[in-house]
Amino acid sequence: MSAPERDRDTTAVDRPTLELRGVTKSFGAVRVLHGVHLQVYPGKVTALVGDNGAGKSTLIKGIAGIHPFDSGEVEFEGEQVNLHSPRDAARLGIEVVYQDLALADNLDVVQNMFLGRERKRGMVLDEQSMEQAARETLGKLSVRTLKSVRQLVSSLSGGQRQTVAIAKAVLWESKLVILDEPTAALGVAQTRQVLDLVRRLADAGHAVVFITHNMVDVFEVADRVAALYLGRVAADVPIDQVDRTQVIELITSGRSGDLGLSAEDLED
Amino acid sequence: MSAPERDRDTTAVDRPTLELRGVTKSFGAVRVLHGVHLQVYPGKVTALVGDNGAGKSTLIKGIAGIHPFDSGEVEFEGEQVNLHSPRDAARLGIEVVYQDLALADNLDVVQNMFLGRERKRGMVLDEQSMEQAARETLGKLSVRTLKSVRQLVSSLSGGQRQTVAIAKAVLWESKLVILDEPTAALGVAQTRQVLDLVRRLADAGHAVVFITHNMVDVFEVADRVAALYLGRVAADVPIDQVDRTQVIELITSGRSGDLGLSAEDLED
Amino acid sequence: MSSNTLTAAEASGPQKPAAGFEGDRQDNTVGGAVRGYLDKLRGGDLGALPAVLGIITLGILFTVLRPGTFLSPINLANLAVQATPIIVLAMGLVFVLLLGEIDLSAGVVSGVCSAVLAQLLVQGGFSWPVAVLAAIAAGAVIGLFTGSLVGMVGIPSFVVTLALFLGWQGVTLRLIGQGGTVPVREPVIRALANENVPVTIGWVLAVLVAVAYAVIELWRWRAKKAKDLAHQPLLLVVVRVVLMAVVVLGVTAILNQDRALSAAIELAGIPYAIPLVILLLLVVTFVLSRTSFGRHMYAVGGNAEAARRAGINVTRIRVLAFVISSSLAAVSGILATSRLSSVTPDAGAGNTLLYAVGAAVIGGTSLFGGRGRARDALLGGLVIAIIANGLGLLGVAAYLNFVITGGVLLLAASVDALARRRAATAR
Amino acid sequence: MSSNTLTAAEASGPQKPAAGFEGDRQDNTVGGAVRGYLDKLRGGDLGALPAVLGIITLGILFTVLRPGTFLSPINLANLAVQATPIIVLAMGLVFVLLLGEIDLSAGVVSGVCSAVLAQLLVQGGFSWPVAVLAAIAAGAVIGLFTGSLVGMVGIPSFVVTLALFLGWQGVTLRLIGQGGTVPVREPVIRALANENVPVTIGWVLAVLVAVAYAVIELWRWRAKKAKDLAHQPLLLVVVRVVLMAVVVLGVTAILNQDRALSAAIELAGIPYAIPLVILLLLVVTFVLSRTSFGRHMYAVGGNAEAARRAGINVTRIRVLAFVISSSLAAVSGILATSRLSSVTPDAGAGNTLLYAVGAAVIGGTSLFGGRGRARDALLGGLVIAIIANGLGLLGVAAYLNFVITGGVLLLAASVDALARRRAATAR
Amino acid sequence: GDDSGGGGGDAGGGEAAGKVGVILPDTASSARWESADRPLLEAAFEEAGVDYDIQNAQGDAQQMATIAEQMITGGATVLAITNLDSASGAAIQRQAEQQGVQTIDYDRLTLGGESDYYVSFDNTEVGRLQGEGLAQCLGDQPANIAFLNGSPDDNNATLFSEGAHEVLDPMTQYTQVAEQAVPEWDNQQAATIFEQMYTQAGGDIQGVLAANDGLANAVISILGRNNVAGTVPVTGQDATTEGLQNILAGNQCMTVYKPIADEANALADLAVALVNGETPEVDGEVEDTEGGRTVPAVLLDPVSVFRDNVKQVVDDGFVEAADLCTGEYAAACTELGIQ
Ligand SMILES: Nc1ncnc2c1ncn2[C@@H]1O[C@H](COP(=O)(O)OP(=O)(O)OP(=O)(O)O)[C@@H](O)[C@H]1O
Ligand SMILES: Nc1ncnc2c1ncn2[C@@H]1O[C@H](COP(=O)(O)OP(=O)(O)OP(=O)(O)O)[C@@H](O)[C@H]1O
Ligand SMILES: [Mg+2]
Ligand SMILES: [Mg+2]
Repeated sequence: MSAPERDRDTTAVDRPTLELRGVTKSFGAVRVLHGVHLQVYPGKVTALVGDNGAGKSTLIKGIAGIHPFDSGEVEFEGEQVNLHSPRDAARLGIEVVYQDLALADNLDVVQNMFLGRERKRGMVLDEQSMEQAARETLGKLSVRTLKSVRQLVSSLSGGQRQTVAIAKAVLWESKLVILDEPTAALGVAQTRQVLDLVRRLADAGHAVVFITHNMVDVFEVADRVAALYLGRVAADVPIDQVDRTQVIELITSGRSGDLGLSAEDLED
Repeated sequence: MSAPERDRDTTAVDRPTLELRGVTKSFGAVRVLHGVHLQVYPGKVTALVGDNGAGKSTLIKGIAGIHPFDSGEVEFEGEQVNLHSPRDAARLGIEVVYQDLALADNLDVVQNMFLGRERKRGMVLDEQSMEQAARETLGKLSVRTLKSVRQLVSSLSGGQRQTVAIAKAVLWESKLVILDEPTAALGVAQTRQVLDLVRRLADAGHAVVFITHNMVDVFEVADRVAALYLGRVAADVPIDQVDRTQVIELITSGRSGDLGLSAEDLED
Repeated sequence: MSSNTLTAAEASGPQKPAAGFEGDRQDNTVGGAVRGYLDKLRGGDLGALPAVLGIITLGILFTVLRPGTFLSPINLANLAVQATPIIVLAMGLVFVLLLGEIDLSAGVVSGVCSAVLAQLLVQGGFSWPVAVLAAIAAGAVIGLFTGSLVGMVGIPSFVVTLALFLGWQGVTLRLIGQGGTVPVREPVIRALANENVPVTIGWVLAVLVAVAYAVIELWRWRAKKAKDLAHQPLLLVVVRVVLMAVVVLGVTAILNQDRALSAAIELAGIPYAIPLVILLLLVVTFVLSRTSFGRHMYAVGGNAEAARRAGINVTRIRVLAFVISSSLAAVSGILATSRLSSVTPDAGAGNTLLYAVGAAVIGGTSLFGGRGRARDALLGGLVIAIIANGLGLLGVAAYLNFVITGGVLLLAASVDALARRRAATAR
Repeated sequence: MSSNTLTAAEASGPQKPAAGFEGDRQDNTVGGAVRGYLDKLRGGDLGALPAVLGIITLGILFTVLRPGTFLSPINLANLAVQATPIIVLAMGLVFVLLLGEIDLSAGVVSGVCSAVLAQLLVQGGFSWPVAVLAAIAAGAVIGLFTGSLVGMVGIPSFVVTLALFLGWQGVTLRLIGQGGTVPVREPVIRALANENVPVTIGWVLAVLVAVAYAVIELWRWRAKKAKDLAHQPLLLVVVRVVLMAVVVLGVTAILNQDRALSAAIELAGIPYAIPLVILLLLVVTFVLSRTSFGRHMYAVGGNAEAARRAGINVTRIRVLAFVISSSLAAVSGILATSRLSSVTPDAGAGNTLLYAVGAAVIGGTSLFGGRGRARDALLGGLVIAIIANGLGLLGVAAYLNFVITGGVLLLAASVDALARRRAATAR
Repeated sequence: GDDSGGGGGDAGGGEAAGKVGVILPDTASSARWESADRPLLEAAFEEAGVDYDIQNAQGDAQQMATIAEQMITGGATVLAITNLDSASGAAIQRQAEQQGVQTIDYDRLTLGGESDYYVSFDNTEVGRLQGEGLAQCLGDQPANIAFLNGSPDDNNATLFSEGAHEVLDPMTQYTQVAEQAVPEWDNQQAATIFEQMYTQAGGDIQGVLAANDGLANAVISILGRNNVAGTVPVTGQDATTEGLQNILAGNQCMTVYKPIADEANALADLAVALVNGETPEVDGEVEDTEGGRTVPAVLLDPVSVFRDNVKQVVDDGFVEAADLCTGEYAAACTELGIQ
């Protein structure tokens, strides 16, 4: 609402909401992230792209505090922060839709959407208010086939689960919203809704990180694009400085023209 | 190999590999499939499309014997068959890549790929031969970031898991290969490989069912398209009789021009 | 919290608004409600049905075998009191099982707490409220210890509680002394399982419960109807209210009869333990189904990682589950002590724990976490107690007693399993 | 089966072939191998390390407390024999635990089978091979029954085996019945736990084992090197072979000493039970790691639905797991019988089962299924046996014995938990 | 282990004649309860033609309370219990008294209870006999002795041990080198415990006071492994077939035989008299120190059994010669005139 005009400016005017400096992460002997630098700006959609296994999900799980980074610095709104648990991230105002969703199968849609942040009246859960809010939010995401918001999520279709996870994340007015391949399982109409939603979130001033393998989506919705190649950032640039072919080259080989990683970057 | 030319003929010349007649399925009170008719031909790629929650996955899980249909007939290669367990399906030569993948997290990539059909020498597992075959097949699917085929699948990225599931299914020369949104989590190059693979499978005479929400993929790879709308088949036609807009209309509203379901079809 | 959400306008899309959810628009007629229940059953959600069926089957069986005695008021009163320690223990275990954990030490913890109670009363000469509070506090502290080892250190609960199962047995042995027993003659403690609520007070309580239930149910119905949310038909609500009144007043009527076997004495009224258990049942049900703590328990049990990612303090939930479980074990120990008026060094050892876990599972609680309710403990505990009660009336040889108990348990469990199975594969 | 796969050509794409898998191209130097092992540890795959650490810690503890006796040959021989019944029982349980199931009845099943053995020998007058086979067959049939209830009827294994825990106790009681115990004086059965392999034969066996191990290892190394597959450096293989030889021959040397406490008699040699356990260990290890049956067990335990979809007969696997578990329980029962030369009605009841499950878990087997090996039973069983053995040497009061056993068990488990935890969060 | 499961007569009716309820304690501490007491009592009640109901609490005091309630509900007018501990027994007896049911303590006195009669062997006396027996087998030589007591939570085990200590503690020629209680009377654990005692003592143990024949057998099997069985005297209790065989083979020094038939018959006589409304005659009485009362009692004497009076046990019909004199024991039986 606050930014009805879409400004795809080439330089970052604002202070980044999130800045990563040289973060690394290994699992046992497997080095997944090698010193990643990344900046995410308020009011902008940053598309995070990269090949399968490039480390995108690992990166955002680090930001979310699911598994802390091994080294490197994280700044949130200019202040250095420690992200050691999802609660740290939630406290700062980071909301994430995970690729592997993480819904509690034994709970219903409403219960999952408000998990950890239930509405209460006194001590008692305010089921009615939560049910209504859930139904509204889901309705806006074009889920027409969901029979009931009191269905267990274990009985949902792949796309329906995905939608619930997205709805859960956008319910909260978080400063930074990260979506890991949110449209992967979605139908045509639902994908449209999610792309619109992402745009609207950014326009309302939120910082958005959007992971996808779909180049059409990237060029439709993103303001900036960050390409990850084998756990290193090959480029982190405004969208209008690159075209589709370049992005694909960055993804598959880590280089495109003068953009990207040099051979010695890959040593370490 | 046997069919190097891609023949997108409008009429079905062959006997269908699989024919469903009026199959239905409910979960408790929820009616998911309402009398589905579907034909799948050898040497053809049938794209199965439909909105989220339309019943696509339920349909193919019925075919795979995961949860048997409530009523209706299933013919495989002209003979009526009962599909009561995945073993029934496997015995007939039906191989499925599930949307929810179903890999055993505590096993490694090779072990998962050969699960249920291990290669043996005498009584003893022939690990070396399996390892080599797995590495070959995976290599062809452009998984460049997989560190080791002896990695547990629990440590794989979303796309890597997807690739393992696909590789597992194509290892066997099955008459009917069904892929439920196989490219959802895949990168650009990997998606390319899978589409090529699907085409090659059909050209080698296999019947292929390919579920996707991506219209570009549908029109690139499919010979026929079947659209599911609220658990009913809105259309089951050769690809050249429809265009993109029509398919999207069929998905979202069950009708497009004279194709699709009438209002009374939807009563029941 | 509502200020924290996107407003409807912010989140709304350009396209047409809400659609679907036809399942939530429920059929408000009686037929619709009945159909809804049948659908739920067919969908595999059997709820309390298998345990209730088990209770009814066993009840009929024993009534046929011992027509004069099984359904006599005195036997029903006995049965109720016999069941209380196991029900309370199982109720505590539900919390632990909900998380997919196990507490093998719950039985012996109830023993340790009884020993604490007994020693404070007998050696320490404390008054009963002090001793009871101390026993429950001991339970809570023990639970805190167990929970910390499981939740913070991360040792599998099976191993922790196996170790503690042995350890606490030693402690009870030390407190009571080898081969000894501590008699507990404190009248209030003894009264719990051995005395009855005076007949008039019993009636007053029963009427109060029935009325309160009616008021709450009708009030809820009105509120829902006013907000135009899904609600049951009034007739069904009324039927439920009447049924509840009949059960409560009926049980009261039976227990308020004079059930003394010799004419010389009088023995009537509801045993004190029963209102205690009902109170616990209500509290636990409330906590599990209507508070966010309860919600978080289910979430952790269903998918601990999802719960963690949702910002739930999973460790805290784990620790609290053990604290509650052990505190209720202490209460169970107090009830058991009251029944025997004494504490022995092997209190709570043996099969106590297995029976309690069995009760919870037969009631419908899953050992894999995420599914369970307070009433599971009640119903399952009754099944187990009926088996012992009925076999006691039959009087068979020891080996047959083992075999029959096992067989009946198996039967009860297979009714359950087959019912669920049928439901799962049914159309 | 290979004819069933797409040929390489069919499956190959237009683009460049295989890449990646650099992790499989292993460092073939000694340093590389050591680094690889450390990486594995850091990655959280601790394998047998915690249990081994536990054994070493306990060993040092008790050696310090009882310097003269704990490490004496006679005590080591005692320890080995004391551990055998629990190790074998735990080995069977590994199969059940691998599937995420539990068998509470395994202990009493070992009791029933001992009773069968005893009655056939004593009342029936059968020869020992017949009796032993019948006892094991009884175990298998019992397992078939349990497995069918779990796998086919679908009752949760906890409830089934709880019911059977009671039921079989009754059966043992009935079988043993009059007289209370059945003495088993059959010399061969008695010899199992009480006699030793003649010293020379012991040496021959030990040398054979060491040589066989060396041959197999070197042969494998050569085969792998020839095929250019990942292989360890020769030096490491040689080190392993030498180490194995030292352990096998060392243990043999200790046990072949005369360990009699009185000078008048001679007592030397490896107790017969030890080669039996080692044989079982090898067989179970082979089945679990090198056959498709074993592979399927892991798959069902890891993700039963995935296994089902892969065409594995999940029911069959479940049933077989219980059959194997109960058969091994029978063997364990025979070993226990041999030790006492008699069978009592409460054989296998009490804490037997909990100790065996504890052994498997401490060894590294997961209660949630999908993780476990035969050697877990061996190592965990040794931990449990060392505790009892060491405490027996200390001779403390009964209550302290309980407390210390619990405490040591807890300690052993926390070493394990903390190590895993550190590994999980380490970089 | 007798399968006459019905509990005699038609228990369901609970008709006016009255009925005897007997609750036995367990199946683990000793085999006698199910294999001797139950059939003996059944036979006696059958013969007297009274209704009866005999059950076993399986070592669980809660269960004993439940059974007692069920028996009273089922119409029992006389209740005999072998308590698992005095306090829980007292609770049962109080409840019975409230309902006008007469109670008998069988084998164990319920201290602070309400029992009307007491029938028993003297448990401390059992311990004394064991102590004396061990001393007799050891003689006056200095010796190291070890105690293997019964379950630490079993009051009888405590009494046995007290009795034994009463005799052995003053005998200065003996050094008591080890003493352990065996949880749940578990024979396997007993074997391990003794094995470790023996190892710790460096094999320097010349006598073992084992609380019953099961524990004794565990001790003997360990001594056998060390090839010293027969040279170290071991005591026992219950005169089980196994124990007697061990005595015949010379591996066990003695056992304490409690002629259970006498005890059971005494109980049956008492109970039958009470059911029929007669006042039974008893010859003795015991002091209940805790309850400050005197209980009329039938007291029976336990008997020490050494190799030379094994025959007495067989002659009493307590064990069958056919069971005892199998294979290797036949010779000893012949020698001792057992048939
Ligand atoms: N727990 C783990 N242990 C070992 N390796 C891991 C673990 N988790 C991830 N990896 C490895 O880290 C790499 C990056 O994984 P990640 O999930 O971040 O990829 P991604 O960029 O999200 O890929 P995708 O597009 O397929 O989702 C992969 O090669 C994966 O195998
Ligand atoms: N076990 C179940 N119980 C109840 N309803 C179910 C169950 N499984 C599926 N459904 C419902 O059936 C409908 C069809 O689900 P299905 O998974 O077949 O959809 P789909 O076409 O594959 O959708 P998507 O594109 O999102 O994968 C959904 O509305 C879903 O909620
Ligand atoms: Mg990812
Ligand atoms: Mg789907």
